[in-house]
Amino acid sequence: MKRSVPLTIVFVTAVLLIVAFFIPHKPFGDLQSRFLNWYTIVSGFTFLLGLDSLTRHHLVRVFRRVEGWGYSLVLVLALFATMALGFYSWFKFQSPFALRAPFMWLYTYMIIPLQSTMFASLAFFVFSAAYRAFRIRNFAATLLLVAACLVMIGNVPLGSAFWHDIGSLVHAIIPGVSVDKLTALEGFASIKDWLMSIPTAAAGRGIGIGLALGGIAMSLRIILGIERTYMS
Amino acid sequence: MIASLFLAALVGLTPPGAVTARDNPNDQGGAVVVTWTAPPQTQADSTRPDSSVVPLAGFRVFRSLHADTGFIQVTEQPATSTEYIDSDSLLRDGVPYYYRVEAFSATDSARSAVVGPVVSSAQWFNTTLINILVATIVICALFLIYLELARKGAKMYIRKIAGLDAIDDALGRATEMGKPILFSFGLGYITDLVVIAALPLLRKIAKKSAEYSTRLLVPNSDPIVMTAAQETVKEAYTEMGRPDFYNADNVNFLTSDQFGYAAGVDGIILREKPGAIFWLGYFYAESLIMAETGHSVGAIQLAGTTETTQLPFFVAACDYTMIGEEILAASCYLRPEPIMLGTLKGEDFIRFWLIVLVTATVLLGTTGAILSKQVPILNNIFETVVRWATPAY
Amino acid sequence: MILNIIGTWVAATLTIAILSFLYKDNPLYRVAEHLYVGISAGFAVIYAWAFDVYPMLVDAFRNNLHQKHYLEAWILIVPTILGIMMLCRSIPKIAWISRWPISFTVGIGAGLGIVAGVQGYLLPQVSDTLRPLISVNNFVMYIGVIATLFYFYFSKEHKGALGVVSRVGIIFIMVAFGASFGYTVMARISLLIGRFYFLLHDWLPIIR
Amino acid sequence: MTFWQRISTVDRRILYVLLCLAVALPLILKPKTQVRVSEPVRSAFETVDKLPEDAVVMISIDYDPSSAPEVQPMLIGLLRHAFKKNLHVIVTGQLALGLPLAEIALNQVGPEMGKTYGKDYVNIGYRPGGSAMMIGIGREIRDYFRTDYKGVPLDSFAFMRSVHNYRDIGLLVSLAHGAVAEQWIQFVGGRFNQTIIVGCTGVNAPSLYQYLHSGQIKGIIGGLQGASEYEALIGKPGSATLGMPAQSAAHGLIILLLIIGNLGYIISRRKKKQ
Repeated sequence: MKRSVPLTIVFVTAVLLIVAFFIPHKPFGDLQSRFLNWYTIVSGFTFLLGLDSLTRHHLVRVFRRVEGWGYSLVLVLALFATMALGFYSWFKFQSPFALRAPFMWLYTYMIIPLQSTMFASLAFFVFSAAYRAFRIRNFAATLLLVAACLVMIGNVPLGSAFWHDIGSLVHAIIPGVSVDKLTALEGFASIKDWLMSIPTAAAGRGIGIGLALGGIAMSLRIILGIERTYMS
Repeated sequence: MIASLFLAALVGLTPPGAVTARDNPNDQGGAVVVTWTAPPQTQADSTRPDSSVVPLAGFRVFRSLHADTGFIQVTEQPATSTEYIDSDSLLRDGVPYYYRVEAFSATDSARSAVVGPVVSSAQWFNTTLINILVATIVICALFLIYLELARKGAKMYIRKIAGLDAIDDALGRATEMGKPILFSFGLGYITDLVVIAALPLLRKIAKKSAEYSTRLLVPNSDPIVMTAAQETVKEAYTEMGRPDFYNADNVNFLTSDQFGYAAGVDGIILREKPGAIFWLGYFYAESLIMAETGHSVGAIQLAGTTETTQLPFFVAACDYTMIGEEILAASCYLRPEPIMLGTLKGEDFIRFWLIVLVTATVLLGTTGAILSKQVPILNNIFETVVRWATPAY
Repeated sequence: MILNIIGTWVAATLTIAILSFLYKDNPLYRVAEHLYVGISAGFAVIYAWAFDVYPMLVDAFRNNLHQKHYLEAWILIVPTILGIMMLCRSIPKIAWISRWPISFTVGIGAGLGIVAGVQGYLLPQVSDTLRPLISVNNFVMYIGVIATLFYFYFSKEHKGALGVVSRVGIIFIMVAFGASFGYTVMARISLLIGRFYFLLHDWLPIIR
Repeated sequence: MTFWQRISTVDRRILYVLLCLAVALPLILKPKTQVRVSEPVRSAFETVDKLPEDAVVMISIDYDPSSAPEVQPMLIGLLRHAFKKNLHVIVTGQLALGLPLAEIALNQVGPEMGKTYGKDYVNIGYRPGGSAMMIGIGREIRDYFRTDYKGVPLDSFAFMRSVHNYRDIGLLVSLAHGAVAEQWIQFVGGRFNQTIIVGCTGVNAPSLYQYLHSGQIKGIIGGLQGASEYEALIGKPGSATLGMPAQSAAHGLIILLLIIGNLGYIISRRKKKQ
C-alpha cells in the first residue's frame, strides 16, 4: 500500500501523458495542460508546508534567543506583514497585483531593488571567478580563456575600435592595405558571431541531444519503478 | 447568387474562388478549415490601371446551419489571407455547417457560392506526430531490450565520472575540519528529472554525514522538493541507525524567489562556513552568486546540472562539475546493479546508432550536393530523410 | 508622490545594503537578507494563491458549475485532494500519504521527459545537424556535435579512437563554455549598470 | 610573497572597487561610441519592418524586473518601431510581475508616438496557464483573455475584433529572461507556424542561437548590446546606447586584468620552478 500505490500512480500518470500526446480526441487532447494545472494547484497547497517550515525554523530561534535571533524576528515580521498587505490588497482591489494596490508598492520599492541588486552582484562574481579560473593552467583552461576573451572583445564597441586600430597598424606596415576595407571586416565581432553560432551551438546541441537521451533513460527508470529514491 | 455575380462583374469585384470547407485535421474537434483563392483582380491590379477597381480590403467568412439562410459572420480577414480556421466556441462536433466567403472593398462586396455541408470531428491520432511516435517507440523499445539483456546478466563496463569520485573526499575533508555540509537543489521542481536524479546523491551524502556525525544542511526553494528531501535524509539516517540525528530544521524551506533564495543561501554559507557544498539540481543565474560565495569561505564544491547555460559558471567556480547528462547517469553509478547499468548501456547504444545514422545521412547529403547534376535522386532521398526527421509541433 | 520618494530612499538603502556583503558579512546585509527572504516568501505565497490556486481552482470550479459543465467542475476535487494529501506531511503518523501526490508530480515529469525529449530536443536538433558538408561551417558543426556526443559515452573507456574523438568533444565544450561565459559577462555588467543608473539617476541626481 | 605572486592572488575586493569605477565613471562622463549591428538583430528588425501596415504584433513580457536593465530598452525600441510602422500591438506576459514594466514602457512610448490605448495597442495583462495557455491561444485568445488588464472586454477594441488566434497575429515577440522563450518556440512556433522573434538577456542568447539556426525563430536581440543595436537601427538612441561606454570600459578592464593575472601566474610559476 505504501509503495505499490505510489508506483502505480507514477506509471499511470506518465503513460497517460505519453499516450495523450498523440491523441487529439477528448479527453486526451488537453490532458497535458490539465495535469500541469493540477500540479500547479497541488504546489499551491504545499506552500503551507513551506511557510510552516520557514516560520517554525525562525520562531524557534527567536524564542530560544539563539544568537542573531533579532534577524529571525525581522524575517518573520516581514513575512507576515507582506502576507497581511497582500490579503488586504486582494480584498480591497480585487487583485493584490492591481497597479495601485499597496502590495505593489512593496513590490516596486522593496522586492525589485533587492532582486535587481542581488542579480547585479553577479557582475562582481563573474569578475572574480574569471580572474581566478581563467589561467593558462592547462589546455582546457586556456581554451576557456581565449574563447571568453574573444567574445568579450567582440561584444562591445571597444572591440570595433580596437579592430580599427589594428587595421591602421597593418596599413602603416603594409601601405597597400586599405584601412576601410579591414575595418569593414569587423574582425572581433565576426569572430564572436562565429564562435557563438558554430562551435558553441555545436557543443550545445551535442550536450542537448545527450541530455534528451539521458532524460528518456531517467524517465523510463522512473516509470518502471527502478528509480524510486523520491519516495524513499 | 447570380445577381451578386452580376453586380460584382459590373464594378469589377469578383468573389473569392475555389472555396472549400473541411474538418480541421489532427485536432480535438470544434474546428473547420475554410480555404479560398483571392479573386483575380487583386493580382491583376498592378498591370491593369483600371480606375473603377477599388482595392480589395479583405474577406469575410460566414457560417450557417442551413444552405440558404441564417448566415452569420465568423471573421474578417486581411486581403492577403486565403485560409481561416473557424474554431468558434459555438461550433459543435457532428453538426453539418455551410460556409460562404465574401470579398469586400471599401465600397463593395462579392460573395462566393455556399459550400458544405461540413462536419467537424475530433481525431484519435495526430498524423503530424507520426515521426515522433516512431522515434519514441524505437527508443523506448531499445531501452527495454537492454534492460532485458542486463537482467540476464550481460557484462557492463562504465567509465569513471570525476565528480562522483570526489564526493567522498569532499565529505571527508568537511568532517576533518569539523564543518557542516551544504546541499542545494537550486530552483528545481520535483517535475525536473535532474532533481529526481539528485535525490539518490543526497541519500548517499546523508548516509555519510550520519556516519561521520557531520551536520547536513539542505535549504530548499520548493516545498515539494523539500518534502522529498526530508524523506530522503530521514530514511538515510534511519538506515545508518541514526534516526536521532535527523533534525527537520536542517532540511528547510527558504523562499521560492530566485534571488531571495540566493541571498538566504549566501547568508547560510557566510555564517555556517560549510566545508563541502553540493550544487546538484536546477540552477539559473543565481548559480554563480552562490558558488562564488561558497568558494570565498573555502568550501570544496561539486556541481551538476542539466541547465546548460549555467555549466560554464560552475566549471569556473567549483572544484568538480558534472556536465549535462552525467548527473542523470549518476544514480546508476551509485547503484551499479545490472538493471540500472542496462539503461546506461541502452543510452549509449542509441547514441551510437544516432551518430551512425546522422553521419550516413550527412554523407548522403554531401554526395547528393556534389553530384546534384548527375544523380539527382540522392538529393531527393536526402531531403526526404531530413523532412521526416523534422518534427511538426 | 511622497510615497514614491520614500520608496526610492528605501530602494536605495536596500541596494547599498545588499552590495555591502561584497565587502564582508555585516549587520546591514543580514537585515536586508532576512527582510528579502521573509518578504519574498510571503510574496510567493500570495502570488501562487492569487495567480494559480484561486483562478485554477476556485474560479474554474465556479465558472464550470455556472456553465453546467459538472464533470469539469467536480473533477477539480482530484487536485484538491492531492493538495490536502500533501499537507499530511506535517502529521508524522500519516506522513506517508504525501507520497501519493508526490508520485503524481513525478509521473508528470517522467511522462513529459519522454515525449518532450523526443519532440522538443532530440528530433529538431538531430534534423538540423543533417546538412551536406559543403561549407566549413557545416563541417565544423557536424564534427562538434558528433564529438560532443562521443564525449558522454559511458560504457567504453575513453581510449584509442574514442579517446581522440572525446578529446575533440571536450575542446568544443570548453570553447562553448568560454564563449558563453564571455557573452554573459556583458549581461551581468549591464545589470550593474542598471543599478548604478538607479543610484546615480533616480536616487542621487548625478546623471541628468 | 613576490609582486607577481601578489598580483595573481589579489584580494577580490580590490577587483570589485576597480569594477565599480569602470562602470560609474563612463556613466557620469558620457563619452561617444559607435554601434555595429549584428545579423540576428538585423534579422529581427527586418522581420518587424517587413510586416504590412495594420498587422498585429503580440509582445509577450516574459522577463521580470531583475532583467529589466537589459530587456526594457528592447521593449521600448520595439514599441517605437511598431508604432512608427502603424502596427497594432497586443501586450501580454507569462510573468505577472513583468507587466508593471510593460505599463511603464507603454505610458512612455504611446504618447511619445501619438498612439492611443485601445485603438493602436492593448495590454491584455497576465493570465495563469503557462504552456497550456500558449497552446490554447492557437484556438481562441478569448478562451484565456476575455478582457484587457483593466477588465474592458476585448471586443470593445476595434482591431481586436478580428484577432482570434495565431493566424491573426503577424508576429510574436517574446521578451524573455528565462526558458519562457523556448516554450513559445516549442509550443507555438512550429505547431501554429507562428513567426517568432526573441529578445532576451545576454545569457540566454547563446542557447537560442540554435533555434535561429534551424529557422525556428527569425531573430534574436541579445543583451544590452542587442538593444543598443536595435536602437541604432530605428535611429533613436536610448538608455542602452548610454550604457554601452560603461560596458566597454568594464570589458576592457576585465581583459586587462586577465592579462595581468596570467602574467603574474606565469612569472610566479617560473620562479617557483627555478
